[in-house]
Amino acid sequence: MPGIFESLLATTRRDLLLAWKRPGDVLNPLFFFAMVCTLFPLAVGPSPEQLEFSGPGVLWVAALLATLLSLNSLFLSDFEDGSLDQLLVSPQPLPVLVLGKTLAHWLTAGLPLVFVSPILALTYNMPVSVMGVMMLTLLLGTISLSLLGSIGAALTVGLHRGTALLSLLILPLAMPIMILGANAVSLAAHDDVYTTGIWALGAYAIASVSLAPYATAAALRISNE
Amino acid sequence: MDGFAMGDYGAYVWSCVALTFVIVVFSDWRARLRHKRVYRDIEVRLKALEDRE
Amino acid sequence: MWKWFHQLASPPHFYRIAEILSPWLAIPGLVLIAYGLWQGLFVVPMDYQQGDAFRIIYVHVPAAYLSLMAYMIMATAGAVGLIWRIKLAHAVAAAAAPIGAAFTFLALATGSIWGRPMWGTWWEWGDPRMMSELILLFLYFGYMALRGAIDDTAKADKASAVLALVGIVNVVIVHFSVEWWSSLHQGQTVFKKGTMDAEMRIPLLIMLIGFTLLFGSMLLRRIRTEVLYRERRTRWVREMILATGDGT
Amino acid sequence: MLIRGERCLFQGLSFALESGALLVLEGRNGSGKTSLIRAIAGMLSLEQGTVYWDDVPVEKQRQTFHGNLVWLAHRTGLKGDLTLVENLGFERSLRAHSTRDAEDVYERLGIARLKKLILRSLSAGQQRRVALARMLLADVPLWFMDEPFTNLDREGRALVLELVEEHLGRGGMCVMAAHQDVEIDAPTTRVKIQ
Repeated sequence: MPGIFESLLATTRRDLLLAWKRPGDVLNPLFFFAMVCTLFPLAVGPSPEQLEFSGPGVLWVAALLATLLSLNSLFLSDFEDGSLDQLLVSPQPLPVLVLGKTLAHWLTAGLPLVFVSPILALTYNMPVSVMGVMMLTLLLGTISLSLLGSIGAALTVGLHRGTALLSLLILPLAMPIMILGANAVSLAAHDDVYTTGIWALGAYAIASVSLAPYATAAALRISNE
Repeated sequence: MDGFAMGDYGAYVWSCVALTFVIVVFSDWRARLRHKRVYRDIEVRLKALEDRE
Repeated sequence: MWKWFHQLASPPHFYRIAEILSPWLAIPGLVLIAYGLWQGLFVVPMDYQQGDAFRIIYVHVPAAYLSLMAYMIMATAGAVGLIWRIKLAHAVAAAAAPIGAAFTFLALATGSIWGRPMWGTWWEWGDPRMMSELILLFLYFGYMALRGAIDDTAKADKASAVLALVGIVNVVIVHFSVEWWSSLHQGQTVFKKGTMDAEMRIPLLIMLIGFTLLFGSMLLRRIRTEVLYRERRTRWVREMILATGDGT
Repeated sequence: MLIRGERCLFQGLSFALESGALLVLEGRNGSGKTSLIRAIAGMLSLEQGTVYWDDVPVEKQRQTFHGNLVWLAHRTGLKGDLTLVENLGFERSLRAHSTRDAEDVYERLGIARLKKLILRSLSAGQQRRVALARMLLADVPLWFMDEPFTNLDREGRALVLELVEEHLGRGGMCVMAAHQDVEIDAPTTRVKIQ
């Protein structure tokens, strides 16, 4: 029988292939991300100082919302076409398959945000040195967001009011990630010590990689009953 | 009556106490209401079942 | 011991015991609260820094403490229900949520009223405890919304237990991250812990015990309702209701 | 005992399945066949009672148990955006596969020409044949089939019966939920569900 690692990669590969065939699902959250970042200067005015000051926060909030937007579909199509049943009766450990799916989600939803963010940060007058910190926080933060979000997506899969409920469940849980990320960037922008935030985000990411898949797997079994 | 006024802070303190009272009573009232409703629903269903038999 | 526990966990037993126990918690609780309130509001001398406004802590602290305790009970009961499949535990979790949310709201409201004369604003974003409490309130809302969205009770029980457990890990992280965050932005004086005179502390302790007892009684009442609803198709409920006729 | 929502669906059911035998759960639509078959496969938890595999409770050895079964249901569990080969390839990386030649299986099921097409472009009947191919290519003794005849023409139905008969002949087992009569030349247990 195929090993654990092989099944993890196979799950990721399948979801990446699916994303490749439906590029809209990947691009929509990105457009949303850019749109939110556009809305903010329109709402509070184009003053460069103010934008420079609030840039890290706006980018982080936008990234959080964009990730949230993409989470709803994480298990939805699997639930609808019966693939979820197949995963649940698979001889491979469910947390591993879940991790594979979440990895694919991160690669298609989280990682693109990290790469698009410098362009938007540029419009907010962010110095290049700070951009590196921002990308690092987003890199670590989106890993945790994808994993944490997978729990919420698993709990709400198959419910009628799923989308709104998912946000309600995930946002309070995701708040620490945003606090750590956005404030580390702000500190970097003020030439302050920002490493605490980075370490904490890294610890959060490691903890969620090792714990979240179990919670998600349990939630999936419950939701699909 | 100075004890009630508490300097300038009486309004703040007493509104907190009142709020506590209101919330506890409201919560308990809701709980009682729900209990009654659940009880009555079961009763009605059982009575209907009996009549049919 | 184990046998006794098992008997208590059986719904009909619990239903009857809770009915007897509930007033025995409520009455001493209310007496203690009345005494503590009288002590705290009239007898204890005022704080030299905060003046009489500090008297708000006699309702604020018990509310904040119960908001956390209710969450702990909710999550623990959920875990017990998931692991040992004890149905009563899920009823406890379901009953604890609305009370916890009510006390969380109360803690926020009284904290905010305290903040008005102390900080000059109704809401201080920089205070870590108020932020944690606010996020706790959102967690309660999410929990209750998830329960409400799932029609099948057994499924709702299990799903919300998972959520509560994930949430409890998060409550700790929220606390630390918010503390770190507010240390970056601190300008105003935050709710100072300071040392409290025994004179002030004893009425607070009395209030805490009183509120805990009251909370216990409120919880029991809600658990009874949950048990009754969940067991509505069983024989003991049928016999009980047909025997007593009307009334609650 | 299995409680689903408001209703208690089953109580006091008991049955055993031996190598080479068929278990048919019969009942009208909405009688709870699907719930029961899902419970046996370990996707629904039983209020009371246990499912055993090799005399060991299933919940104690979930992965072993699942390594011994395949699941075919109304929803095929195949991805409409992927081709036949991609879909079945994913399945191969999750569980042990049989020594059968994939090409022969496609040929037999009449889907060999459709290999390169994405599933969305196939008819419902053809998609079910792909799901059957997945079943044949998995090397497992226990087949779970929930309403295997839906969306199939007369020829397809005969094919399913033939495949099941063959599988049982080789010492396999099959649990089937169906609302029509199933006649197969093998030891058959029928459980009627009201």
